Amino acid sequence: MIMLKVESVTKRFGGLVALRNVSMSVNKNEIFGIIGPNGSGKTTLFNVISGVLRPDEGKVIFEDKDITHMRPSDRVKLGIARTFQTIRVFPYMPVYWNVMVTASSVYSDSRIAKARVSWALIITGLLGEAGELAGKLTPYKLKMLEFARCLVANPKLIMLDEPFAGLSPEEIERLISIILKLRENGLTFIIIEHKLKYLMRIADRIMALSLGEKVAEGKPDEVARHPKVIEAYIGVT
Amino acid sequence: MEFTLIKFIFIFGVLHSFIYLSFALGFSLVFGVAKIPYLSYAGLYTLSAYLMHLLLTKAGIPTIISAISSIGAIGGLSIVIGDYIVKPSMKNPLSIFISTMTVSYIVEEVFRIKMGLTPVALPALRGVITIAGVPVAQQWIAVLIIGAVSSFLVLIYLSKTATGKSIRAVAESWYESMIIGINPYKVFRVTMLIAGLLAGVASISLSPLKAVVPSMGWSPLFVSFAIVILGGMGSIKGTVVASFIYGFVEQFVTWKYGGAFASIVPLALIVLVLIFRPTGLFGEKE
Amino acid sequence: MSQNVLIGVFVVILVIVGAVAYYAGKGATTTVTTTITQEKTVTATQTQFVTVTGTPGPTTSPSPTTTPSPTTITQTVVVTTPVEFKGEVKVGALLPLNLPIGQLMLGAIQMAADEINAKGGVLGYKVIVVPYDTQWQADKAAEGYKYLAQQGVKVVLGVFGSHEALAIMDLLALYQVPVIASGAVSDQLDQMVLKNYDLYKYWFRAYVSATMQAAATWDILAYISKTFNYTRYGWIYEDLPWVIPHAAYGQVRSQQEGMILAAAVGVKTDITSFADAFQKVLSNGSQIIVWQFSGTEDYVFARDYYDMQVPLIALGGGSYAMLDQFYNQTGGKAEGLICISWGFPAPFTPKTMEFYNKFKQTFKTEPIFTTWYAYDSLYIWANAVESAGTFDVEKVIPILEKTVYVGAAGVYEFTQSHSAKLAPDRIYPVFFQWQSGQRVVIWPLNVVAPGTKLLVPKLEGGKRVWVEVPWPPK
Amino acid sequence: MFRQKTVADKVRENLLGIIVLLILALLPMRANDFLLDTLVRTYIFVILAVTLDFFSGTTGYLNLGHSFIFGLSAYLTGILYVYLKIPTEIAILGAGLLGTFGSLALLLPSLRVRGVYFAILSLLYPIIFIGIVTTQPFSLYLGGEGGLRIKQLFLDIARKLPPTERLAFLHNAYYYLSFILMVASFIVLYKLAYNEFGFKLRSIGQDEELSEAAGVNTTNMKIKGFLLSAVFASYAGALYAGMRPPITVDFVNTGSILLPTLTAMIVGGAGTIIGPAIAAFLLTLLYQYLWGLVGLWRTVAYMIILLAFVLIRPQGIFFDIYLRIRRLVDKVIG
Repeated sequence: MIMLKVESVTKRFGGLVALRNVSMSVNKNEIFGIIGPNGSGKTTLFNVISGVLRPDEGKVIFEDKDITHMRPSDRVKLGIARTFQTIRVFPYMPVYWNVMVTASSVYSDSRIAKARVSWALIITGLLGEAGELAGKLTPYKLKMLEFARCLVANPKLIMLDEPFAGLSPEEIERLISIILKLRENGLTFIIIEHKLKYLMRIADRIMALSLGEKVAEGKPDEVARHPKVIEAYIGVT
Repeated sequence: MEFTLIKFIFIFGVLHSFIYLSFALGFSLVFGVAKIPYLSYAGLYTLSAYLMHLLLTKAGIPTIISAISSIGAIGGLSIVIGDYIVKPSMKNPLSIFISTMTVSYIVEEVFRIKMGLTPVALPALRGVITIAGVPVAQQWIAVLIIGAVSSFLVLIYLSKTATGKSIRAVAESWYESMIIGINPYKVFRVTMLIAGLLAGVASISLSPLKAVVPSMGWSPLFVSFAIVILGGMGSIKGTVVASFIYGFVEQFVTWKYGGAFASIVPLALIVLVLIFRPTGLFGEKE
Repeated sequence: MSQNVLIGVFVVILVIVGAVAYYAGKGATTTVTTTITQEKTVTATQTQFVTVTGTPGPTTSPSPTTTPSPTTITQTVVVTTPVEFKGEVKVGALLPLNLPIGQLMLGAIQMAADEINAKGGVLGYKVIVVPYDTQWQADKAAEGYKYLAQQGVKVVLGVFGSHEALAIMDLLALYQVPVIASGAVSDQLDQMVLKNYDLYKYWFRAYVSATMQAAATWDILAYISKTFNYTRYGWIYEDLPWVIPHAAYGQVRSQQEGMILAAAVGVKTDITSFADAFQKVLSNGSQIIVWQFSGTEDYVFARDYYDMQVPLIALGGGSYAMLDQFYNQTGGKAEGLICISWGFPAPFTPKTMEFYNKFKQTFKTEPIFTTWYAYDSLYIWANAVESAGTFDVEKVIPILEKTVYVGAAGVYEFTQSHSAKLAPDRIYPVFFQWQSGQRVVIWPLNVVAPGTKLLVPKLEGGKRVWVEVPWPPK
Repeated sequence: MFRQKTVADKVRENLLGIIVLLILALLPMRANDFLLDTLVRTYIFVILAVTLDFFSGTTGYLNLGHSFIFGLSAYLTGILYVYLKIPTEIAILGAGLLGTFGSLALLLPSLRVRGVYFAILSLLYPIIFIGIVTTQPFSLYLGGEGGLRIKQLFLDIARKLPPTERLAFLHNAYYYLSFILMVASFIVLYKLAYNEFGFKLRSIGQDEELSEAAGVNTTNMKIKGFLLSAVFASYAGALYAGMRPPITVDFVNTGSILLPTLTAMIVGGAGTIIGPAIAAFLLTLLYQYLWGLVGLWRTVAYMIILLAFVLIRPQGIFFDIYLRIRRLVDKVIG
């Protein structure tokens, strides 16, 4: 069944068109990859889906509910969690509270929230740093922190913006294993990634954007072979 | 009657606009460039007036020289304040409110204790000239000219010279300017100097219009705040436009509804403007 | 590191406080007497403060202000004139010492205290002035009154602001320390005394109420208007609450005098131009101008009065227009202005010039208006106590009510509402006109010097010329 | 991390605070009236500092209109008493509530205006308020020259008492009222500031967009946080108006109300609640007693000291000192 539907979304910044009439649909429990060169509108699409930006035209539908004009925070409560391309945390707050802020706004019962937080911290291996200021963490831990923040929101859909960027192969493997495990437990992922060889491995379907337009969608290998994609990606893969 | 009304509003609108421009501009530079509320401005404003008075009476230096020297002194002092009071407290933007404010209070109190018993008056041009049937004191004209010239010079400086351009670059974005190789602190000091000089000029040209009292610095400060916010931080153009809007609105209200409301209405106006344009008239959007 | 920082902080604080205190103490010797009393307080209180902190017994008052600051100064006086005192009696001075007027009034009170002590004090007790700084705030004034009462002062002087007075009114009956205010012109106070005598009988005002101030201004306004058949007057006033009584009184009196308020223009304290005010007044056909300010508007007013060549008599009052240096400060533009002055250097009473000269050579400035009354207020109380033969409030008050005291500012006699009586032979303001740098008294008529001329402006070809009219007119 | 705390733990943790509060609570037995008076004002400023810090220190929305809230409810008290003939005791209760809602006028811009713009915008509110209050015709109804005169709190009761007890009664009543309000506001806001609520506010202060994307309804939180800070501030205003009539513009005055508060917040360490509380307490007393030390030079000395504080520790010094002392105490009691 379809979980998220984006219907012919257009987003303009002044003169320049960041997204032109993009449509996509993500099925439940699949890993959906988005590729494309820089400035192709991937992140803009994320912002539209997560509600940071409002589209000029088109709709965003999540589980048959139109959420185009919903606050980001309400979307989180619906189960859409995301990370940012450049790592963003609350630097002057302890790791625990970075995660707890989200948990406590999703769960009204603080005991459940706390339990959920400790669960997320264990999965991401941050339990040790729970008390430290987030600003002091290493890049990998920071990514994990962002990831944990997604997890505590009891998400149905997790959107990762370049999760593998700046990580060593081992760290990437660790992250992938976590993602796959979570996917087994029924979560859905949308992943923006430049490191195609990893994305190809885990993604079920991939959409390619170029200059704000959808150029291809389908199975990873099909998309990889698609001429437009290669043209757009000259020298990238 | 209506015609005289318009005539008066126009003439005094222009006069006041230039007054406001002359002290809002310097403030706008600091506020826009370093993004710091430079509350010492009030202190500098008061200090330069008293300094000139002391030079005149105690040292008996001729008017022009004492005026210039006090302006220069204030400019230097402004740099010192920037280096030893503003910069150390930059770690926490909130602290700048306090550290710069203390300077103003210290100046005010010292003069209140030492020579606050009665106001002092600076020498003014006594003559009167008539513009379109409206008598205007020559001091007003002096203020107009000085304000216009100093503002003009500053604007030229900002738009033509390299340092001036860099100031505006910093005003746009502190970090990017650092990337393209401008040293923000050098720019910052230049800005402080200009701000100090402008404060001195404004004070010394304006004080003869009224009496010199220790607390004279605050209302220019507040007006500058209002104008800079109305025009939009870091936008020199905004400041110029805003000070004219402020001047004319204030004069209009004064003539139409009396001076009592003249100090309220422009501020209320600014509240409205900000609610509809959260970054002022010419301020850049986040 | 931060350890050192924190230690550093406290060292810095101590150094700074010490330095400031030391400097203040040193500066005192060179500066004028009030400051001496002030700064001597410093040295005195420091020790006091130390002892207090040293033995933190809450029973001993924690406030370093406790030290009766002026002891030092009075002692110095005592040294010169050996007088045997039975003991000490404290009087409070509740003043906004952050304002010039407050400092001047404190100086005047201190001056009176020194003189009294030099003559042997009150009932043989040495008078000690305990100042308290209200910072021009009502709440601090209330605290100050309680504090002074606690210090055992027998009377509280000063009380300049109406809001300060209203803040302490309800405390009077609780503490039963009388107040002889100089200032605090609000008519509410008089009402209260009349309405509820038992609660508020401790309140006296050695000055007049706002209505009486207005009345005095109206007397001369009416007289001049009658003389020159003016019927329309323009009112330029500082739009702050204190003028409200004047407006109210003006409405009533103008009907009695058959005059019409042609234009009323309110201005703010930080005004830069009176062009609009004069324009309105003139365009509404006013024949005479009344002006009332409390700030520094005087200077701007005088300037524009000349620049606009306003061809109307302008009478009224400000804070500084009555001072001797005003004429020169405005570069002679004050010519022709008629100003009210609630104390004036002219031999009205034997004490007037004596006080004026002494005050001026001490403070290098003239006594501003309520300064005169602050000086007298201590004498009024001292005399009442002397004739009562006791400090007991209940005995002193009846005597105060009957008192007729000849002071520096005039002759004091308290009305039903415990306010000084306004009359040419009691307390009455002087109106003078600036004539080529001289202050020529023109009102009240009984003190006008023979051969006085009144300058009346007249328009001749756009220029204003002054026509000399013999005064008082036949 | 989730171990339930025993009562003993709690006592040990808060030993310092408990001791201090006990001392303050027992003070009236020994202290003289003047000290009590000073402390009453001090407590009011502690409340103001804590409330300002709770909203501005955490969310970074610098509310320079705090004195507007304070003065608004003070004036409302006066209006209720003078024009609706409501006795002071009840007027205070009403005015606190009305003032809280009135303060929303100040908040609503904050939903769009950010950063320094909000600071200046909020600063305009008290200035405009003063302008209106002192200008005819409004000044006719809002107190005229002496300010709005209301009957002091509990004055009637005091007058019924025998003369010997009156003063003691009034002083203790005022002292404990302000003391209780201070303690209540401090405890409530302190607790909130260090649980989910407070950290949500902090998250807004550190990255508003992220905080929204992380599931915090920022608008909602800002309103809640502001109202919480406003309710205590306006009750402080109403209470102080009841204790120190008449009501004048001093209640709104930026110089006399906002300045000490803001200073306390910054020197105390913004967002820490307890730092500003300590700072407000000490600085108010310092200013009071500097008079005895340096007389007329008090303001100068005070400002120099502030400058020293800020230059040495821009992040606020009193919180660090507090932590230090607290660690010491913890060591002592093991």
